[in-house]
This record gives sequence, C-alpha cells and structure tokens, in this order.
Amino acid sequence: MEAYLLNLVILISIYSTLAVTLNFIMGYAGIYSLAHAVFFGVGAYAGTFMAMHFNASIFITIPVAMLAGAVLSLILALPALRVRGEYFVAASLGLQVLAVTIFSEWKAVTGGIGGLIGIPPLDILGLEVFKPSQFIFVTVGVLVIVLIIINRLVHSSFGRSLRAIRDSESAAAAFGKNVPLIKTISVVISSALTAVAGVLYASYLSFINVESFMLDTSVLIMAMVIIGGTGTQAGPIVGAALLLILPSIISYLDFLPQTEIGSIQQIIYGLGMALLMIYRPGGIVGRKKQSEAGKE
Amino acid sequence: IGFLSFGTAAAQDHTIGALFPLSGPNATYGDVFMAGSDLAVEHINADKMLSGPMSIAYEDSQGLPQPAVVGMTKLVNVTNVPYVLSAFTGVSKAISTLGNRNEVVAVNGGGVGPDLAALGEYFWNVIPLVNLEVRAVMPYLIKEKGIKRVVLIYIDDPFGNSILDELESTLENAGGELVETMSVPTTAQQFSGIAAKVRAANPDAVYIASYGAQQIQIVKQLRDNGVDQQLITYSGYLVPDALALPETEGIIATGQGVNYESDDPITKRFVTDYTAKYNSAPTAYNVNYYNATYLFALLAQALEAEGKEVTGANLLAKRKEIGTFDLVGGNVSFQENGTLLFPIQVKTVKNGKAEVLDTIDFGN
Amino acid sequence: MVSSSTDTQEVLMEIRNVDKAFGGVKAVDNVSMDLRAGIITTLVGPNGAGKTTLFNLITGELTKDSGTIKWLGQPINRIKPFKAARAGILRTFQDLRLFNEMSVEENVLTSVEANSVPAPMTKSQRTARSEKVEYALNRAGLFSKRNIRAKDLAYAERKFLSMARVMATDARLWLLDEPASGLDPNSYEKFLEILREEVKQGVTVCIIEHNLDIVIGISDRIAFLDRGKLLADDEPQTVLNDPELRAIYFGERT
Amino acid sequence: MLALQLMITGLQTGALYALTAVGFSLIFGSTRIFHFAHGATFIIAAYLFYFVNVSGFGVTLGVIAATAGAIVFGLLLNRFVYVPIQRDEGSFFTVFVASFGIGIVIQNVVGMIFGRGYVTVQTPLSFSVELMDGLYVSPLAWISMLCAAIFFGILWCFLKYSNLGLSLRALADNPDLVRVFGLNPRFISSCAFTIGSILVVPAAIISGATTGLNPAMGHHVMLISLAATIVGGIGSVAGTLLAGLALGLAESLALLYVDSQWTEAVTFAILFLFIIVRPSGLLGRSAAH
Amino acid sequence: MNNSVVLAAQNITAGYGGHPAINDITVELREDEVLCLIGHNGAGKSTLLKCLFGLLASESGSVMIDGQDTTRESAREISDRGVAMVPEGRGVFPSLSVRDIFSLGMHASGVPKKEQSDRVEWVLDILPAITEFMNRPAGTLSGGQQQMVSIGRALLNRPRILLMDEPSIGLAPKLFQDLLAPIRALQQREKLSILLVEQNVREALKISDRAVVMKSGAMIWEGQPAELEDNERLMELY
Ligand SMILES: Nc1ncnc2c1ncn2[C@@H]1O[C@H](COP(=O)(O)OP(=O)(O)OP(=O)(O)O)[C@@H](O)[C@H]1O
Ligand SMILES: Nc1ncnc2c1ncn2[C@@H]1O[C@H](COP(=O)(O)OP(=O)(O)OP(=O)(O)O)[C@@H](O)[C@H]1O
Ligand SMILES: [Mg+2]
Ligand SMILES: [Mg+2]
Repeated sequence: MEAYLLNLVILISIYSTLAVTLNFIMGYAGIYSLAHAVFFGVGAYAGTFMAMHFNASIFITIPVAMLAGAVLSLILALPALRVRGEYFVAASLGLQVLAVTIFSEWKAVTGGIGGLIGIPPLDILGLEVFKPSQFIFVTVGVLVIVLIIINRLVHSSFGRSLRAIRDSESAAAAFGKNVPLIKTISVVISSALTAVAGVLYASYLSFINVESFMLDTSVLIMAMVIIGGTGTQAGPIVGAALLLILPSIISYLDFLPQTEIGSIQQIIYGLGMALLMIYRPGGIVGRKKQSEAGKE
Repeated sequence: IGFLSFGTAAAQDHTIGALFPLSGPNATYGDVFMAGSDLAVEHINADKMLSGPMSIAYEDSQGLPQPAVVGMTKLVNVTNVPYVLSAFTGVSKAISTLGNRNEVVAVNGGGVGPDLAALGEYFWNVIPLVNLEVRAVMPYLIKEKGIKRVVLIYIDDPFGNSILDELESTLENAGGELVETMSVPTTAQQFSGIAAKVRAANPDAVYIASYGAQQIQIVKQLRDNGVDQQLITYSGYLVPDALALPETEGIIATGQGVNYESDDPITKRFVTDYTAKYNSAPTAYNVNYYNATYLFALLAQALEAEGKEVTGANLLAKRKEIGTFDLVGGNVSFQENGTLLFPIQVKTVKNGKAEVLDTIDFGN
Repeated sequence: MVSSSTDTQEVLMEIRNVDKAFGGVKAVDNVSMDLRAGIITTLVGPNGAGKTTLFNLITGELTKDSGTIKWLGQPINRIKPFKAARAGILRTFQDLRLFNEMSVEENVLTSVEANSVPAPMTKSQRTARSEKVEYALNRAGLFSKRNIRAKDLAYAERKFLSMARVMATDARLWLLDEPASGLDPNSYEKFLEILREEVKQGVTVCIIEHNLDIVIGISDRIAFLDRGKLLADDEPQTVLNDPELRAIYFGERT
Repeated sequence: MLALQLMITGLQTGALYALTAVGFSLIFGSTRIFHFAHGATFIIAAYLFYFVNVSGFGVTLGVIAATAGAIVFGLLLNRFVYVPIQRDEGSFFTVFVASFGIGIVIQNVVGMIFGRGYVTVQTPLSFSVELMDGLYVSPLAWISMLCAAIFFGILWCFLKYSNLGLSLRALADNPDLVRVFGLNPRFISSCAFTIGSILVVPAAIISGATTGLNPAMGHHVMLISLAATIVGGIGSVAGTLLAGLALGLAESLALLYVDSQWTEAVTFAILFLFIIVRPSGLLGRSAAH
Repeated sequence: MNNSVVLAAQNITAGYGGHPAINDITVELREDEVLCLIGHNGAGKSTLLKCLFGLLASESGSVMIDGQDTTRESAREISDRGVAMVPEGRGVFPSLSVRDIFSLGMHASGVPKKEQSDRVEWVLDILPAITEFMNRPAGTLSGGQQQMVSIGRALLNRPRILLMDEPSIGLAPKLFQDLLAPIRALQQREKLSILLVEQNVREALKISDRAVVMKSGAMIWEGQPAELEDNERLMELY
C-alpha cells in the first residue's frame, strides 16, 4: 500500500508540475495552449537522449531538456503573438498533432510508437535514483521549485504585465508593455519548466512512447488546471491530484464489471468535467458561481 | 501484506501478476487470455503442485504501454510478484525494463512482434513470433502459387516495422520482390487512397500487417476499391469478426500450429477441461497463457524441491537449467533468447472457415 | 490666424502633414499642429472627424500614410505603442480598456511599471512607486476601493480609474479620449478639478471632448477637426465664436 | 491516373469533412460555443442509423432516427450544459472542458452499448465501379458529393433569405444586444444547433458505410471540423466548405508523396500556417486583434 | 395633460447578484410625452430601463404596459408591444454592416419586407449622416457614428414607446441637437412616448414634458423641466 501511495504521489507531483506551468500561461497570460504535452514530450525525449547516449546526470539532462523545450516553444510563441482566443487554441492544436506525428516518425530519437526502453535512472551527483521512496523527493522537490519560481514571477511586475495583456493587449501596450516580448518570455519559461517534468517522467517510468504526449494528455493537463481553478495557486495541484486519484478510487468499486470498468471510469470522468463546469465554472479552488438574474 | 511474502519454508502462497487489457478496445483479448491462465491455476492447485495455493493478481493494461507501466510498478512494488504474464507488443516492451531492473520475469503469450525476442534475460515468450510466420508463408506462396511481386501494407508501429524488415529479407532470399510498402497510422480507417496506390503498383499479392478492426477495414476497403489480388496476412487476423466478412474469402493467413489431437496427457487434459469449462474449442492464445502459467508452477515446484526461494532470479536460472518442458502442444524447448519454437501453419479461408494448406515445422 | 498667448509655450509635439485613410475614407487629412507644454489642448469636431484616429497615429497604434510627428524635437514616425508610452506619451481609450480582472490598485501599479522584464529595485524606488500609486488613487477618489476588481466598479469609478492609471505615471503628455463622457455634473466637476491641478503641476494634456461645458471650462486652446481636416487651432474664444465652426459643430449655444 | 483517383477519393472525403465542419462552424461562429461534442453528435447519428439498419427497419427510418437523434442531442446539450455555463461568465474554455467531457461520456456509452470495435454498415453502394481504365469510383462517392451540394444549396438560401444568417452573426457579436433588438438569443442558438446537428447526419451515415464506425472516431471528426473552420474563417459557411474540401483533397493527394501517417500532419500543418499567415481564414473577416 | 399611462413601473426593486440597484421605484410614462430621467452615475437609471424592457428580472414590483402586466415578459414580447430601446453604450453589432443592422432590427420587429426600404429612407431623413456609411461594418465607425446607428435602428421600428439610455454619449453637440429636434417633432406628430435618460441635462430638458430625478436607487423628485432649469435646484438634487 505504501509503495502504491508513493507511486501515486510521484505521478501527482509530476502532473502537478505540468499543470502549474500550464496555468502560468493560461491563467495569467491568457494563452490557452492545447500543446502542453508537446513540451512535456520534448523534455522527456531530450533528457532521455542525453541520458542514454551521453550522461544521465541531471545536471546534463535537465538543462538540455529545458533548452530544447525553450527553443521549441518559440514555434508556439509565433501564433501566440499574432492571434488570440480560439485561433490560438487551434494553432496549438495544430502544433500538437504535428508534434505527435514527428514523435511517432522520428524513430531514431523517439523510438516511434514502440517507444524507448531501458531509460537509465536519474543520476544525482553519482547517486542513482529510481526507487519510488527516493524518487518522490526529486519530483516533489522539483514541484516546489517550480511553484516558487512561478509564484515569484506572478507576483512580480512581470506577472502583472501578463495579466494586463490578458485583459487588454492594446491598453497594456499603451502603458509601455512590450507585448510580444512578454508573451514570448512567458511561453519560453513555461515550456522550459514543463520539459523538466518530462525528464523526471521518463526516468521514473524507464519507458516512454508517443502515447504519453498526445492530445489527450494536453487536454488532461488543461482539465486539471480548469477543474482545479484557472489562475489560482493551489488549483492546478488540486486538479492534478483529483484527476489522478479518481481512476484509483473507481477501480476500488468492486461491483462494477471488470471489462466495463474502463468505460465507467471514463464516463464518470467526462460527467465530472461537465458537471463541475456547470456548477463551479471557476474550478474547485476558484470563485463560486455568481449568477446574474436575467430573463430568457 | 508485506511480511507474508517473506515467510520461508513450508506452506507458501504463490501469487503471480498479469497485465492484461481488461478495459478499452482490446478488453475482449483480456478475457481470452484469462480463460487460459485461470484454467492453469485450477489444474495447478488441484494437483497441489506447489506447497501453497497459487493465484494471479490481474492488473489492467488497457493494451497500452502507459497504464501497463503503472500496473507493473504496482505488481513489482506492492504485490511483490516474481513472475508476470504480459500481452501485446507495446505493453511488453514498456514493462521489460522494470522487469529486468527488479529481477521479475515477464512472459508474453500474445504479442508477436519480433523485437520481443530481445528484451533481456527476464523477458520470455511462449509464442512463436511473427518473423517465423513470414518466413513460413512467403517461400510457400512463391513456390506453390507463383507469387513474386508483393505489396506490403503495414501499421506504423514496432510490429509493423518488424514485418517490413522480415518481409524484405525473406522475399529477397526466396526470389520474390517487395514492389511497394505503405504504412498506415494506428488510428487510420480510410484506405481507399491506399487501395488506389495498390492498384497502381499492380502486384501479385498484398501482405497486410495490422491488428483487429483496422486489419478488417483494410481488407474490406481494398476489395471495395477494386483490388482483387491475393491477400496475405498473419495469425492475428483469423478472428470470428474477420471470418464473417465476405471479403475475407480466399485470404491466406498463417498461425501457430498446435496439435490439439496430440496424445500427451497435458494437452488432452487441457483440451477436455477447456471445452468443458468454456463450452468452446481452445485457441492458440488460451494455450499460450495456460502454458505460461503452468511453466511458473513447474519452475517453482523445482525450486521448492531444492528449498530455494521463488524469486525472479531463481526462476530464470531454473528455466535455463531445465531448458525443455512438457507443455500443451508437446515437449517444447526454449531458444537461447527466451523464446519458444512452435510449428507454423499456412491456412486459407473457404466458406468462412480456415483450412490448413500446409504446416511448416522449424524443428525443435 | 491671430497670434495668441498660448503660442509662446514650448512645443512638445510637432505634427506635420499627417495623413491616414481607411479604404476610401480619409480619416486624417494633412493635419499639422503643435501640442504645447503645460496647457490643455482640446480636440473637438463632429463624429467621425478623425480625433481618435489622430491619437492612434501619435501613439503608433495605427501607422500613418504620410507626414511626420516629432516628440521633444525627435521624429517618432515608426514608434510602437509601448515605446511611445516609455517616451512619456500616455493615453486613455474611448472604451476605457481597463485591466478588468485586476484590482484597482494593480491597474494603477501596472501602468507605472513600464518595464517588460522585472528589474531589481532599490528600497527608495519601491517607496517612490507606491507613493505614486497611492497619490493617484487618492486623487481619483478610489483609495478605499483599491482592492476591488476593476470590472466591479461603477461607471464613473471606471472612468476615474482610467484617469488614475495615467496620473500615477511620469508621462509628460496625456492624450485623453472622451474621459468625461457620461459623467454626471458632480463627477465631471471633480474631474475638471483634477485635470486643472495636474496641468498646474506641469503635465500637458490633449483631450477629446464633446461636452461643451467641459470644453469651455478647461480649454487653453482648441483644435477643430472636421472630416479629417484641421479647420482651426487657436484660443478658445476665437474658435467658439467662429460662425462657420459653430454651424458645423456647436449648434446654437455657446 | 493515380492522381485523378486520389482526387476523387479526396473529394469524397472532403465533401464529408465539409458537411461536418460547416455544422461546427455554424454553431461556433454564432454562439461562440466551442462545441467539441460535435464529434459526439456524429457518433450518435452514425450509430443510430447503424442500429436501425441492422435491426432491419430500413434506410428511411434509419435516416429519420439519425437526424432526430442528432438534433435532440444538440438541443439538449445546449439547453442543459451550455446555457447554464454561459449564464455565468461563460468563458470559452469552461464550455470547452464541459463539451469535451460530454464527448467522452458519449464515446464510452456508445462503446458499452454497441461495442468498442469497428462496425460497418453493409451496402452494395460501397463497391466501386471501374469508370475508365484504373479509375474506380463507388456510388457512395457520388452520393457524398451530391449530398454536400444539396445541403449547402439549401443552407445557403436559408441563411440568405431568412435573416437567420444575420441573426447568427449578430449573436456572435453581442448576445445581450440581440435581446435589445427584440430577438430571442436562445431561439437563435437553438437554430444554430439544429442546423449544425443536421449537417453531420449525411456525413455520419456515409462514413458508416465507407470507413466503418468506431465510438472513438468522433475525436478525429472534431479535429478536422475545427481545422476546416479555422482555415475557412470562423463563421464563414462558404469558407468552411472550401476548406473542408481542400483538407480532404490535401489528405488524399498527400499520399502521392508521403506515407499515410503523414496525412494528418499535412492537414494540421496547413492549419498552423494559415493561422500564422492568414488568421482570418480563406474567406473570413479580419480576426487578428 | 391628463393623458393615459402607457408604461408604468410599480414599486420595482431590482439589482445584480442580490444587491438592489433600484429600490421600490414607481414611475409612469404617459401617452404622448417625453419624460426625462436624470440622476448621478450609478443612481440606477439604466437598471430601471432594463427592467422596463424585460432585460432584467425585478425582485419585486411590477411593470405595466397599456395597463397589462408585463413584469414576466421577455424583451422580445415587450418589443412586440411597440416598445423600442436605445441601450447604453454601443448599440451595434461590429461585424454587421449598417444596412444589415437595420434589416435585422426590422426583421425582429416584424416589419414587412416591402415596407422596409421606405422605413430606411424615413430614418435617413432624420439622421442623414448615416447615408455615408450604410454599407460599412459598424465596427469601423467612429463612436458617435455608432450611436447614430443605434438610435436609427430603434426609430425604424416606429415604436409607440421609446426608451433611450444616454443617447448623447459620444455625440457632437450639434448632432445631438439636430437629433433631438426631429425626434421631438416625430414624437408630437405620432403620439410617441419617450423615456429619456440623460446626463446632458440642459439639452434634454428642452424637449421634455416632465422630469424625474433619481438618487441612489430611489426617486427623489418629480416635476416640470422648467423647475430644473436653474442650476442651483439641480445641483441640490444631485
Ligand atoms: N478601423 C477602421 N476602419 C475603417 N474606418 C475607420 C476605422 N477607424 C475609424 N474609421 C473611420 O475613420 C473616421 C474617423 O474616425 P475616428 O474614430 O477617428 O472619429 P472620431 O473623431 O474619434 O469620432 P467620435 O467623436 O465619433 O468618436 C470615421 O469616419 C470612421 O468611420
Ligand atoms: N451588470 C452589473 N453587475 C453588477 N452591478 C451593476 C451592473 N450594472 C450596474 N451595476 C450597479 O448598479 C448600480 C446602478 O447602475 P446603473 O447602471 O443603473 O446606473 P445609472 O444610473 O445608469 O448610471 P450611469 O449614469 O453611470 O449610467 C450601480 O451601483 C452599478 O455599479
Ligand atoms: Mg472617437
Ligand atoms: Mg446608465
């Protein structure tokens, strides 16, 4: 049981990192990306590539993954600078689908659908970390660091600039904000931090394939943010925990037929998403529903 | 739970793990696999082969690598099993590292991707891999049916890619020619464009390497769109859904040859009890997972006799030591890479039924 | 044109032969005028005269078809809005464009921070900044509401917030686009008072306004636009009494 | 000849894409509801037709059931999910997440009822006829194109002559103002959902016969619809129609040069480029802010 | 001047999210009069208008039109009773052309197709400036031009009762005067009843028959416009 919990907490902290970094651009900059899993994947592949071919030290894998994520995110910044709202969503969706194809086809680096096996454990100053009881410190530690970084950013003038841009781009520019630069920086930071989660994920599972970085994952991360509460501190973590624990809880419901359990799980998950949005559109941590009296 | 598994000597419970698709689109396979392994457990416990009762802890892999790894982590760290039944090429590859790292044996009886042969010491196969099937069918067709020019339609994953490799070399050696290859993504279902390209290539036969429903769609749409050449495929195709499709008529497929009429007591008991319990004839998959489970009991029995602990490492050592086992289908032996050899049958579909054309024995 | 007292002030911004057309519509047509330091220049003219468009051209929101604009003697022809702001030219919008989801205080704070990437600040800089914010909030009468979301403010308060955002900065030139429209007499009295105070302290204002009471109450100079053309740029009395302009714009009363 | 063959195949696929996409575009363009469950409407229509058909009630009843099912689903979803969410501040993404959730529910419910594997509507119409040497076209290809032509013709007239087109655009601009005009925004959005849902029906039925059905295929349908909507220009029926056809053609003709796993990438590369180079889409009004 | 009441608010209380913005308000608009409603920002004028037009549900009280209770009716039904409203702010759809906005407005109030072009002509007589930009998307018009279109659209319905919420915002003074004169003429000719909310008190009172002053959600004064002409009285009321 203990090992099981450890495993769950490790996954939750990795996904929380993803949700927190997505929330940074989504909740504060208003950049709704459906391509977050791409940077998760880029981090995982880049880190794995380094670990398998050069050196598994996190002081090599993590910086390289962050760099890869950051450089690639400039492609995402491109539409982010030009269009907003649904157009950006569609652009990020396009990027996501393209990336999945490339992840599947660039077999030399990604192993395609078959994936990469035998990913070495994390190497921290010569110490090989792969036991869940040790790994948990790394993932939770990374989450805390990411939280601190993002928290500082959000509460600095940079965070205010982001929110100002979200509310009115033209007014932000009229008050001296270099909108393209700020947007690009936020996307780059978010993607670089996301890539770190990718490295951890890959070495924890010791196996990755493209299925972990598909649109479903992007949507899952987005759902974590929205369900937890967009633009809140704790929301993304609550959302991540909830969505990862939910399947385990459902699998304890013994009376459900084995072969249908997956479907039932999915149905509950889908219904939960819809109901939550109806009754608590601001997310679990976010503000309550405030309805305005109106006719029709 | 923890300290129970550390109990030594005397009566000991034995739990092995299984990662089967229990939900999702491949859940029906899970049922098939379980039918085999459950029957084996019944027999083992009835025979009191082991000092204590044996059981299987099932985890849902959904047939996908990621949930499989999660399930494997649980089996290795929480349930503490020494031996895990695995299925599907992607799943097997995904969990193999965890198996090797934690010295837990994983045994595949469902996936046929050739790279399953190279997943390390702790990964075994009780099923002939598909390269054998290709190696069996192509020379036969070239010789018997005068087929020379072949087009390959393959799914773009490790399985499909390995068929591509195998077909290339086999055709070359046997004097045929691979005139065109077309890969399709795992999710595709629109194949009229592919059919057009097949017609343009004008081959003698088309080899189709995909799974389940997609495979059936490819066959149907090729026929719909004017491809009337010989279609060839492998063991994964001959499921009832496919046999029911009128377009399947005349297709050539290969499969693992199990002689259910064999006289040896293990096969006889399996066939009789299986038919009685499930009210239908067993398939190769049932056999394989029965064998995989039974193999554990044989090895554990030997270890217990020597007073050794039943761990993954000891199971591996024992398998290498014994080498040849009496399982359903006869006395079979493991190759060096941990894979069993089986004969391969070439079949064709007539009136919705598979008929054996030839059996190719690669010799034990 | 008769030379007048406001002609003697230093010229902050020099606008020369500026043109802008939207398709067939000449929104700004060969406009040349000066904005002089320390006074309030009011931009008046019928609807669609090109007043807002002129603001947009100055701040770089729109690019002009031709002409030059000089700011403190330097040409700023291809300036980007954020650079214009950093150079000391700030504006309000006809439709306010507040940072709706942010608090009143954050709205003001953000407008003071003109940097894109956070720069380290000394303690005294920090204090100076919060003093400015506090000053602007007090001036606009919003101090007690500083923690409320901008979108939850009442109409008049929103108007004052849009002023506070400008007031807190060190900008030398304010371009105000109908900042007082829709205000009740009480509120706009208050608004005029603020504006006069600030001008006394040295800012230069160019304001677009339709309310004649306000135009008369604050203008040091009036520039008159019609169909993109600058028809007059002079002392208030001269413009207000011009019969031709009255016929176009002011109606029977002055 | 291969190119010509692929072109016809592409047109057939494109016609179906266009029908589905225009439905989505109409709904999204007027209500700003990111109706991701449009894919679910497709599934519902397709499976209803399949079910009625295999139960032996014939094609006509099947079409009626599919149409009714699609409309009812669209309207119910609007009434019980989207309207309540929009009554609150109704952020674009809140609606998206809810809609996505509903999509998952439908996919799994259909899977539980009809099985998760593929099913096919058997019809001799899917069997191709050799038109000229090496050019095979199935009757369903003609039916698809004809359906698209007829439906767009009707839709075009409807939008043009009934003022509904104007109402839909007005609703997109400002729903509150629509009420000031004395129109009922709920009614207009119900119209959008009804028409949008009807438009998927032919595509759903024909797909059932050509490519077979699977509860998970709603996802793909949805992605293509979205791409066509953006490439065509949000709210532009003609643009979406063209974009749908173009995407179908691109997907098919891409086979001349690349393997089929790249075709989806081709579609979305087009989408991505369009957004960067021409965000307003083929025929859309200006979209960049 | 004892005309019958065409529109009445009786003891209306309404607001947003539980906070009443207007409290127990009673106002009557009589046939063939211009009633001017003034008050400071946030007094609740717009809120009252929204209640009268069925855009906002009141918490208590009732709305009567021609003696019939319309409290629960929607804007669509009230508009069918011959009421039109010029809303506060930009009353146009930015992506529609002016012509489309007009035809949508007429469609909504059921003006027959063949009558439509005459109606448009008629409105263009009152607001000739619109002629210049009939075919442009309303979003590209200047602030004041949009306001003209919004007023024009309300007039197109030939309402019996017209509710106007600060029509002068953004309009040049001359234009506003030029607009009020024909509206007044129209009102007198066609027995139109107008409820006019204005900050531009001076101009508004010139054409008003009666005035009401609101303060903080309540009615505090009612009387003849002339009484408000002197500023002191007005200032005192604000
Ligand atoms: N983006 C645009 N596209 C096309 N025409 C435009 C655009 N913006 C403004 N115009 C036109 O340019 C002219 C000047 O508009 P502008 O907004 O500058 O007027 P204004 O003087 O501010 O009027 P108002 O007092 O009514 O706000 C108007 O005729 C307007 O319709
Ligand atoms: N949508 C809304 N949500 C919440 N509060 C509102 C809303 N609209 C108005 N209010 C509040 O209701 C009160 C009355 O507002 P209303 O708009 O009716 O005033 P008004 O008299 O029209 O003022 P103005 O002259 O500024 O237009 C104000 O305190 C305002 O803040
Ligand atoms: Mg203007
Ligand atoms: Mg108001």
